[in-house]
Amino acid sequence: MNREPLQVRGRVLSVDRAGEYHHLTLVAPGVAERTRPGAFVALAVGGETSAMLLRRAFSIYRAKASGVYGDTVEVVFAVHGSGTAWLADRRAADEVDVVGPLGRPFTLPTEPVPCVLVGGGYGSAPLFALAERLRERGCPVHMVLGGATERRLFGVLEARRSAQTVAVTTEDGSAGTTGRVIDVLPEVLARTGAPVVYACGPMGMLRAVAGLAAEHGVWSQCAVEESMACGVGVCMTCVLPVRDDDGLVRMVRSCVEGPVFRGERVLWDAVGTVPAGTVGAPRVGPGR
Amino acid sequence: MNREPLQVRGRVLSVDRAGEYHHLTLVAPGVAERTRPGAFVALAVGGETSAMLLRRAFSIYRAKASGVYGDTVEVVFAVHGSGTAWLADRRAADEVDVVGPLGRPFTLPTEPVPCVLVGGGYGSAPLFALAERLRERGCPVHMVLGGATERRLFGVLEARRSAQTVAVTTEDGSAGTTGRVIDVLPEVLARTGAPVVYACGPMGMLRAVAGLAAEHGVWSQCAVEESMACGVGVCMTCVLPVRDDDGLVRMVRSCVEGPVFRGERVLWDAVGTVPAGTVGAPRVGPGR
Amino acid sequence: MTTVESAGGPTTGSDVDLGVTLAGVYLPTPVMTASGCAAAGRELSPFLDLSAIGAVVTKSVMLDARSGRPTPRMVETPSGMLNSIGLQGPGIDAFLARDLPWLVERGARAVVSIAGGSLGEYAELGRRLGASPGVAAVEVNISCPNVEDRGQVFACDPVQAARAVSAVRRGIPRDLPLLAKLSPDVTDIVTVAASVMEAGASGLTMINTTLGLAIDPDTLAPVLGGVTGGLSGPAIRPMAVRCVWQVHAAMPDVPVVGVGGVRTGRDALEFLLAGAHAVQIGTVLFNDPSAPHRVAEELRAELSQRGFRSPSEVVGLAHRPPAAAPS
Amino acid sequence: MTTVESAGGPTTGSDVDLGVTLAGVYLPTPVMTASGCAAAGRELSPFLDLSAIGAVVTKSVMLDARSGRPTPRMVETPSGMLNSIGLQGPGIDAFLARDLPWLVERGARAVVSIAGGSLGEYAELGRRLGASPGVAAVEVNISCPNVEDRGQVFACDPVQAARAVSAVRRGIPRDLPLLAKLSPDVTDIVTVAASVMEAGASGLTMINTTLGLAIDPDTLAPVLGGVTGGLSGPAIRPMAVRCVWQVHAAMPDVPVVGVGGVRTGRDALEFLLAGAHAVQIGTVLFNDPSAPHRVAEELRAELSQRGFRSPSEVVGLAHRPPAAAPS
Ligand SMILES: Cc1cc2nc3c(=O)[nH]c(=O)nc-3n(C[C@H](O)[C@H](O)[C@H](O)COP(=O)(O)OP(=O)(O)OC[C@H]3O[C@@H](n4cnc5c(N)ncnc54)[C@H](O)[C@@H]3O)c2cc1C
Ligand SMILES: Cc1cc2nc3c(=O)[nH]c(=O)nc-3n(C[C@H](O)[C@H](O)[C@H](O)COP(=O)(O)OP(=O)(O)OC[C@H]3O[C@@H](n4cnc5c(N)ncnc54)[C@H](O)[C@@H]3O)c2cc1C
Ligand SMILES: Cc1cc2nc3c(=O)[nH]c(=O)nc-3n(C[C@H](O)[C@H](O)[C@H](O)COP(=O)(O)O)c2cc1C
Ligand SMILES: Cc1cc2nc3c(=O)[nH]c(=O)nc-3n(C[C@H](O)[C@H](O)[C@H](O)COP(=O)(O)O)c2cc1C
Ligand code: FES
Ligand code: FES
Repeated sequence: MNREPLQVRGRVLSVDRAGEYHHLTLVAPGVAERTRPGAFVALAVGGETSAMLLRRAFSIYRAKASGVYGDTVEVVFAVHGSGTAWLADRRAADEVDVVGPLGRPFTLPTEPVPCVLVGGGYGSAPLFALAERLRERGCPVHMVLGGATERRLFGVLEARRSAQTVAVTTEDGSAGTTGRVIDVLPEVLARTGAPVVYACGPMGMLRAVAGLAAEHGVWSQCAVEESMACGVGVCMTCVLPVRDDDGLVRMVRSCVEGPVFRGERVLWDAVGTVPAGTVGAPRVGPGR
Repeated sequence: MNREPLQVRGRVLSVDRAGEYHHLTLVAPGVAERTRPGAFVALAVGGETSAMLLRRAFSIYRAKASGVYGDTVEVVFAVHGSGTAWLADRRAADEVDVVGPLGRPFTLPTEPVPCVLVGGGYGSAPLFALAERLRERGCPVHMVLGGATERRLFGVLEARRSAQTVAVTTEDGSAGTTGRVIDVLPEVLARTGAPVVYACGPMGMLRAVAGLAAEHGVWSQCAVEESMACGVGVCMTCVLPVRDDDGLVRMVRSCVEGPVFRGERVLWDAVGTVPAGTVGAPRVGPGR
Repeated sequence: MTTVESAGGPTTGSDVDLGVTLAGVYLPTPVMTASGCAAAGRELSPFLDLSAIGAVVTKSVMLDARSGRPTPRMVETPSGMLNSIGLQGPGIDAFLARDLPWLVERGARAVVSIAGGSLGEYAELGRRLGASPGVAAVEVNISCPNVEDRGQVFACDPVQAARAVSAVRRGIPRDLPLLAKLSPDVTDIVTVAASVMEAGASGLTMINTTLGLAIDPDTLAPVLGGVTGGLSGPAIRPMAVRCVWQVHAAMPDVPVVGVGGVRTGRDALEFLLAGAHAVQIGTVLFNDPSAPHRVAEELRAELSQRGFRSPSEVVGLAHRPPAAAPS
Repeated sequence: MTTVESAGGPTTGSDVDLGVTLAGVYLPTPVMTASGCAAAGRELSPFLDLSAIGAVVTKSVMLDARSGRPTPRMVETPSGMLNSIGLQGPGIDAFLARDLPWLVERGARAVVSIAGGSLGEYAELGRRLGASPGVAAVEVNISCPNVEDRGQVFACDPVQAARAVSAVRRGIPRDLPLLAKLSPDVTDIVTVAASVMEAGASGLTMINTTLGLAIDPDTLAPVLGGVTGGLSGPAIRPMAVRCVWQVHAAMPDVPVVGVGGVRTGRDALEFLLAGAHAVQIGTVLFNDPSAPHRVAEELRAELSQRGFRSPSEVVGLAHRPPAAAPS
């Protein structure tokens, strides 16, 4: 199947509230059938006379090829700045230019092993499609969803339908266990005996999950969120230090070589730096 | 009465089509009561993340203080570029920042003399409020409306209600006399014996009307349309050469000293230049 | 990203005193108008209390009356505009007789901007201004071609820039602050900055517009009557912040006024963090004539949220070594 | 405003042949990608037929592999962005072995951009590139600090700029076109342009990014890992058009490639009218990865509407004295 990204003129089917988030459904011909769990779309924002040039990246929540309204792609987002505010303001039939699906998706286990899926905030959005694929392969799915407050959880009900067990955490205790996903994860790993954990959420959470997974001798697959100018691999803005198969650390583009990385490969503590020893690390002052 | 301009957050009440034009009604508290015929508003376009910084100027078509929906201001506009396209796309309840009323309005005759009002394209919009004021003063009103085609005429029906006689011209003959307003104006002047003609429309039309008026020994009042960055008098972009009371030619701001000028005062042929002899005309290369 | 709350928890807006002292002049807020974007203040009075904003910087006035350039004098560009006004104005005497007193009577701080075509003109402008009461500060616009030096722009040459500044300095009282307004169109702005400070400037205003050009695809000719024009607006803000940053890094004690694309309180804060003591608003006035008031209030909120009590507390703060910031 | 239809009534789009010859290289359209905004082409292939666009200008490659700068490497600014990538790349040998052949096989015209930190590096890059088949042209990015000259940027000094260009020129075949890419951050771009042409450049690419800085009002520190960055996008278009205009006015026979904020066919036309023979698209690729195709087709329509049959017909047309235009 052709997995190459497309650029299409999407049309808004709906924008709904979901707690503190917005749930946007776009008709985007051709994108859905190419989508695998963990991929993202890059949406142009603000229209043709906007001062905002850069696309905004969003994990794909659901992608339906030839549904009732044609091919649709859904994303869940928080209003962060002007671009997301503009998206939240869209109405049915408005146009949104879509590039996608982008990025390397989650790698699926070859055996029907139990899997733990950890989502922080809107980071749970891409986990539902993943859960579906895992179940198709006979993998029992356990979910851990966390957020600062109840309104910053996404998909708890859906999780209860699609996972065997669901653990919920909020920092203020407004739902589930008071605390963070990392506080309940050891128990979930122990209980399920899962050999792999999938995670999507803020960088701090990923780092903690990857660390914990490594401690428990469990594989982790983390979908990172780095600031991206192009989303398609041409600008080199979205890099982070990753240890390659050859053991060397390279500054790797999270848009095309990620966003999903094996947790133990990412140098989490060195994100935002170029660690000494990285391939090509600077010796002379760099140019533009 | 306080005639100073206001800056207010307007709200769209409606945007309707009117031939090739758009008719926008804004709720803009306080603006209407300060408005006299010939004044204009400057509307911010594109929203807060727009790449378009400059306001767009539009003649006020109607202004109603404390109408059913509160104070409203109406403008009629053609989609020209991105700013007007954005305005045309507004929907009820959208916000539009309004500065107005701006500019010097039409001067009214002190005697109940017959008046000829000439409008080119959307330039007829400000003439209806003028007609009303003139009728209140007992001045018989005659209108001449022209446009390239029938769809580029504005307000013909309304003119028939508000003026004693109406002459219509279109360049393609789709309505009224085939030709331009200037082709029928001599006849109208002769027929009505009007000692004053008011005009609003493209610069070429104004120049022709002012010239014809001068030939006929008739006063003219012309509302000009110069490219404006601020609309309020602070930027000096909107100037044109005008002969002052002291006989000297000055580069005069059309936003605060116009947009309405006495036709014989404007050096129509020199618009776009600084005619020799203008006060302060350059001797040295100018700076920024 | 880490939020640094340098001065202990958030304050309330009312705890923030926006007053600043710039090169010896007290300003109630650090937000002024930029030269050429507020005329001599009068036209903004329906939208703003001129006595409450930082200062009104007047349109650069020359010795004699000037008609300015032919129209079109402006063209909108993405997030900015080009202008080629050509310094239209009444000349210094008419300005001093008519415009300045009006501003002074209203209780506004009048920063008078002057521009000359030769060193002699700068000197004469300085003398006339120096003899005139009510001037809060002088801003010397040196982005003008020097008719005696092949039309080379004063601001583009450190030596000529310094000469223009000292020509004005000689004419005005010692304690009258003189701001030299720099052009970004130079290879090394720090050298020009050092040179004009040496020549007697009390502080620097940065930046004037950067040279640009637009062509009308319909007439197939340059849009502007003056062919080239000055680019301004949020489009150039990163360039202006960079200039302020470079000069503050080299000369941290020099009072700097930041100008270029300020639209919001956050933008103003950005300039302060880079090293500016105050900011000016130019092009954005055309979008929002009440911007100097709005931006000051937004700045107050930004400062308050971060636990600061005065704009001075944040001046140059972004130059702290990264280690100083808790992570 | 008057519409000039210089070549008699409108043509139909199909009458327009977009092909141009730039410094001896035939390009099917005058619209290329800009260096650093298309990597080595491959990632754009889902969105574009690389063989049908003017050329692919590759990311500037240095002698050795480079990790680039720490993140954040970009910040969005009004109608533009700042970047400080720091020339991350695989080094020239890996590039020639892996990236160049891929492009050549696809039938794309590969304009290889190179950057050095010293004259020796430029010379060595020239030699390795000169020995490599498949290069359509070389673009020399001289907006790099010279480690042997206090980190002074080559492009900011006419002498150093010329030396970098002639270092490369010596290594490459005589008939291989060499485009020197200039920085706008100089007092006088015409002098730099003349100097690099003298040193053996076949043409000029203008402009590279202009230096900018952004401060994060939350961390109170510069956003970019590299502190300053390069400003690009439609925000700087008027500056880029001005540079092209000035250089074309001084040296009308020099082939110029215009770059800086091209978003539409009208923008491309504006650069051609100012004197460019071709244009590049940088930042706008991030907004629209298929822009080189779209812009070329829009340019075709713009030309056709105005009765032109080839982009070459409009190059520099805006320099005609105003009298030449019918009114
Ligand atoms: C692979 C990927 C997947 C993502 N998935 C989601 C999702 O499913 N739901 C969701 O709400 N958000 C998601 N994000 C974050 C989302 O892209 C940002 O919140 C959004 O770009 C902010 O845009 P803005 O205009 O509102 O904010 P502004 O701060 O105004 O944006 C300014 C610039 O910074 C960039 N930027 C700001 N914040 C982020 C961020 N957190 N990550 C990346 N770039 C940023 C923007 O893209 C833009 O270029 C994802 C990001 C990435 C990289
Ligand atoms: C006093 C006055 C009254 C006006 N009244 C009306 C009216 O009642 N109805 C109407 O349709 N139009 C009117 N115009 C013209 C209207 O302002 C322009 O059509 C509009 O600004 C175009 O904006 P745009 O973004 O669509 O076009 P763009 O071409 O994208 O605008 C780019 C820039 O050029 C300026 N500009 C472009 N065309 C004109 C123009 N013709 N006049 C002045 N500035 C221009 C814009 O304001 C903007 O700054 C009036 C203009 C003035 C000065
Ligand atoms: C229309 C216009 C006229 C200007 N006139 C002057 C002037 O007379 N003197 C001066 O020093 N600067 C002048 N400037 C430059 C501004 O003061 C300011 O330095 C520049 O526009 C950058 O700020 P901004 O982006 O906020 O506009 C002018 C700018 C504009 C847009
Ligand atoms: C992310 C990014 C990376 C760039 N890298 C390079 C580079 O490696 N070499 C170079 O010569 N120019 C580089 N540039 C500059 C562009 O080629 C171009 O000159 C500049 O961005 C102006 O064009 P634009 O406005 O179309 O982007 C880069 C620009 C951007 C935005
Ligand atoms: S976002 Fe451009 S390379 Fe990843
Ligand atoms: S539009 Fe600014 S002075 Fe008239």
